[in-house]
Amino acid sequence: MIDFGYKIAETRTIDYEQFDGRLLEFVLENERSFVKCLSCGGCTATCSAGNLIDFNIRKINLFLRRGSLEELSKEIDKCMLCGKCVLVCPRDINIRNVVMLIKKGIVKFNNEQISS
Amino acid sequence: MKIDGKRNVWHNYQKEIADDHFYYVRSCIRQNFFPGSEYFFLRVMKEELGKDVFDDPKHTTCTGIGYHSDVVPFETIQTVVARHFALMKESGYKNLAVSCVTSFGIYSEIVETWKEFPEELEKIRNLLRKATGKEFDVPENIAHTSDIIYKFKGEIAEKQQYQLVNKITGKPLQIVEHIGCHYAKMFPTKGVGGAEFPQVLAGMIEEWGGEVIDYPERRHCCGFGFRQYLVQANRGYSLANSKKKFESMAPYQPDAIICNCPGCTMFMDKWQYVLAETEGKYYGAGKHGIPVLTYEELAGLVMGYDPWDLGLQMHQVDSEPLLDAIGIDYDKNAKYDLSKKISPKKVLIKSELD
Amino acid sequence: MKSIYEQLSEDVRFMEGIKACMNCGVCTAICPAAEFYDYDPRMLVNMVQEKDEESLIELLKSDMIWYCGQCMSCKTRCPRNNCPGQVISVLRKISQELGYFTESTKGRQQLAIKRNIGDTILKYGYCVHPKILKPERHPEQGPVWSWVYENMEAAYTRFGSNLDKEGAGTLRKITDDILGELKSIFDETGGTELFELIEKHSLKKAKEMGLASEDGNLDAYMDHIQTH
Amino acid sequence: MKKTILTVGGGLAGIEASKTLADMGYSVSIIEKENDLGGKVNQWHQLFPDFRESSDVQDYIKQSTGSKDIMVFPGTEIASIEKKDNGFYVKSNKAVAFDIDAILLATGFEIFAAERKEEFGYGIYDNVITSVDLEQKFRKGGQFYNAGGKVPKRIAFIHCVGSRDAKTGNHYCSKVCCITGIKQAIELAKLIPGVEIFCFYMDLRMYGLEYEELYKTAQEKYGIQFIRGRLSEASENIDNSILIKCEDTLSGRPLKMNVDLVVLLVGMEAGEGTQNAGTICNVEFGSQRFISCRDAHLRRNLTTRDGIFTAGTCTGPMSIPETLENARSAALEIHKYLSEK
Repeated sequence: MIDFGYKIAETRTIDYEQFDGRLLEFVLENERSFVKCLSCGGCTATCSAGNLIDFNIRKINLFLRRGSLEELSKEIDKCMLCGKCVLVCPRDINIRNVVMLIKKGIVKFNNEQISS
Repeated sequence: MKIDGKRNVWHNYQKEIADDHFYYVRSCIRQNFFPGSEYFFLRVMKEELGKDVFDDPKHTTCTGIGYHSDVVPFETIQTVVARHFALMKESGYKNLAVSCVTSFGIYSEIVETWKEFPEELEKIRNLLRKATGKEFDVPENIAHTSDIIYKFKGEIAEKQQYQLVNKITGKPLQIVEHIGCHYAKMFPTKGVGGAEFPQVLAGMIEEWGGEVIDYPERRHCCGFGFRQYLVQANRGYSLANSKKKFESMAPYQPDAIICNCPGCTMFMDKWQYVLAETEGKYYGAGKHGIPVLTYEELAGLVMGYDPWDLGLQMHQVDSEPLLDAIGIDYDKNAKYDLSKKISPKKVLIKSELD
Repeated sequence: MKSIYEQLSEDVRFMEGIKACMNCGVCTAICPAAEFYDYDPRMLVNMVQEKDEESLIELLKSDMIWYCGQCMSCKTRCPRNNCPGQVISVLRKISQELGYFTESTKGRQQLAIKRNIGDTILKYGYCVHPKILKPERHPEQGPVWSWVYENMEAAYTRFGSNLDKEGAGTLRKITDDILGELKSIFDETGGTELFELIEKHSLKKAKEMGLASEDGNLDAYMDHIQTH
Repeated sequence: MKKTILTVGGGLAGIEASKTLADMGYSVSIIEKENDLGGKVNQWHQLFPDFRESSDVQDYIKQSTGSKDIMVFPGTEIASIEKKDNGFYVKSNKAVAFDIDAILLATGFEIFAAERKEEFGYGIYDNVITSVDLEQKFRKGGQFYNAGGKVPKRIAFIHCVGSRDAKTGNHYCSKVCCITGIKQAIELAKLIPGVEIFCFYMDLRMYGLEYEELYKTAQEKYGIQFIRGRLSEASENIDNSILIKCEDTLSGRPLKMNVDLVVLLVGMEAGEGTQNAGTICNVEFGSQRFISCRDAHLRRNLTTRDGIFTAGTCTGPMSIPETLENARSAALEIHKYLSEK
């Protein structure tokens, strides 16, 4: 094959048609309050971990809703589970529980994938 | 899709295009890769339409590719453009015919800048005077050469030998038109049909019997991206953008892609070749790509010019499937015969063949 | 000493290209570069309008300003009549003037463009000439281009060209007096100065990177920047 | 003898102000260029934020014009105006003319013509409709289909169409579209079980009481999703569904999505009626082509000309309750003016 000296660029666009909603569904089934997230960033501002390292807890909602599961798995482990975000959330979302559910969900779906 | 909606948009963007007496400026890419198109444009204007077009040997590049890849300063390109205007003035022309979409965008941008910032115009007058001693006037009319073909599409139709119709099925050919970003995206009113639903090529295609495909990525850039192609390491960007378009148009099974901009014509052609080589992808029927033509080549074909005189053999993707679909009578063996000369007149007159 | 923002503001294109951005993202939505590079024109414009000197310097030294393909699709759509593509042109200009462009991988590529396109303009009067398009450097041009390249004279004659000859026609020779006028324009308007700046800063960088020969030959550097 | 007022425009504002004036003992003539009174409200289905039937408001309006002190002239427009004694002499496009003491401009707004946002393909792509078209679909009732005869599985609402947009010349926020979008999204969610609905917004301007609450309900109860990004372009797929592109600005990445229906939340514009009437009356306009208030805080119903007043959306976007309040306040201003004369 001819070596053209470069590779075709990969797209960065979120293609909603590729979205796998299973993890989102699992989280919402068990913590319905998360549906109310406004993306206001109050959680990020107060986040203990986010004040020390490159971590934006607001974005976990986006990762979940856009199907960016790889990024989500990486990000979610940075949470210290201190729960300060729950105190400031203007929509009374139990963010701490959301984090727990995401962790649980990732394990669950990874296991399902392995067994199937 | 409601075609009337498009016609309403088109109605709102009918620019003024001069009727005669053009000063012609060539394109770096078109003359390199599609010299037959520039040759044909002058020929049809003079011989078929009886127009006065001045092909001045003194003009040069506008430096647009250098400007958009940031090695030519804005003052420099403005002054080079001003020099072209000075040459027009010297030779008594007021209407500019531009063979390149990048140049056309440059001319539009510069003239608009001068309107908005008159001090910039004065600065350039001084710079040109200092550099060359020349004086210039801003042209009265600036048209891309496709605008001019668009304007005379009816006259061309009167001389038409072939319809853009599938010879076997009798159905209109399905054609993708690609406008080139710098034609109207910067200044929608400078383009026939505007930026969102440009009519310049669609008008020709419809007039000559074909049908235009409106596919989802129609407005997307071919991916030239200037420095994104000029530097080898960046070409994956250029390729990926063209591929995005091919994937989007493929379900409509286009018979051809007609381009406005010389750069796009080259990339839509060459990237199909690269995708075939690297991914085994063919976007046309069988092991063919989708033929990519300039609008001059399309006009030449419908008027009955010999495809090999027009230079269709300079495209990497074979144009034969299109020629066969139209039912053009051409010599298959003459494609790469460089001993042939351009015929002094059209060789194939349908009425003579019948 | 003028701040970066002041330097940017002196260019009319900058004044036209950025008024106030409301971060709506229509530019990024259809930007070909935003799709294929880690790049977001909205964020770039927002960063510029914050006017922070330190982050502007960092921006001018980064790859971020070199991803735009100058298609100007952003201009058509912006609801505030901004044009990120034009803002980019001015950022690139200042990055080159201050020598910051050699700090980034993509910025360093400017030498290749200067030598391939810039020098061709002054040599042939056009940005491109068949003689500089060597098939081995351009495999994407395919077998057809090799055929044209190898039969250059005959091929261009076949299509009515006037290759390298005096008079009118495609690819005609641009005579020395006209090339002289072009050079004179480049001298008067800062074009020549920019060429020299690009060469000067690139040489410096090439030495730093150990990619320049004793006599200042930059072939190794050129090879490097064209493939990185 | 009773003092007389000419109300130009028989929409909500004109009628409410006229009714209030008639109740206070004035004699009012209403001229309306259309044949029916009521204006735009006749086109709506249910009203935000409580899903009240718009017919309630229409009925209220109909009752208002029953007074013997209100004369209605349908199909009539203002043609010229001159100062006469202490009042005005106004000619119309018909054989009728008016000798009056004060003029009330209540010429309302026009709906932004969505064709002008060419990149959204309204009027070209069958499955791109406006919020006004959607109200009409709701009024028709029955099973909900898109243009291809399909029950939509995914629908996108596009905020700020013709508002906050220098390209259309409309720099202002039309303010009622955000809540209209949420109201309509909920109506669709009720009509089509399981439908996925996305709202593409830049800011959600839930300025009224119960508006923010409805936004929350939309998320909580109906699963409506909100993506912060302005629509950049819509194009048609081969199956007539629509491909939309925006930036998911909170993620900082471009996003594309196929939808079965796109609803453009079209804004309010100062229409031709306002332009014509205002120009004939020689009052000043603001930069956005609405009629200028003499004092934007303290004298909202006074134009720059004595004896000429405004009510309703000819001075800027308003909701229905705001329009009604503004109209009643106009009546009081006119009363004050005529009493002091």
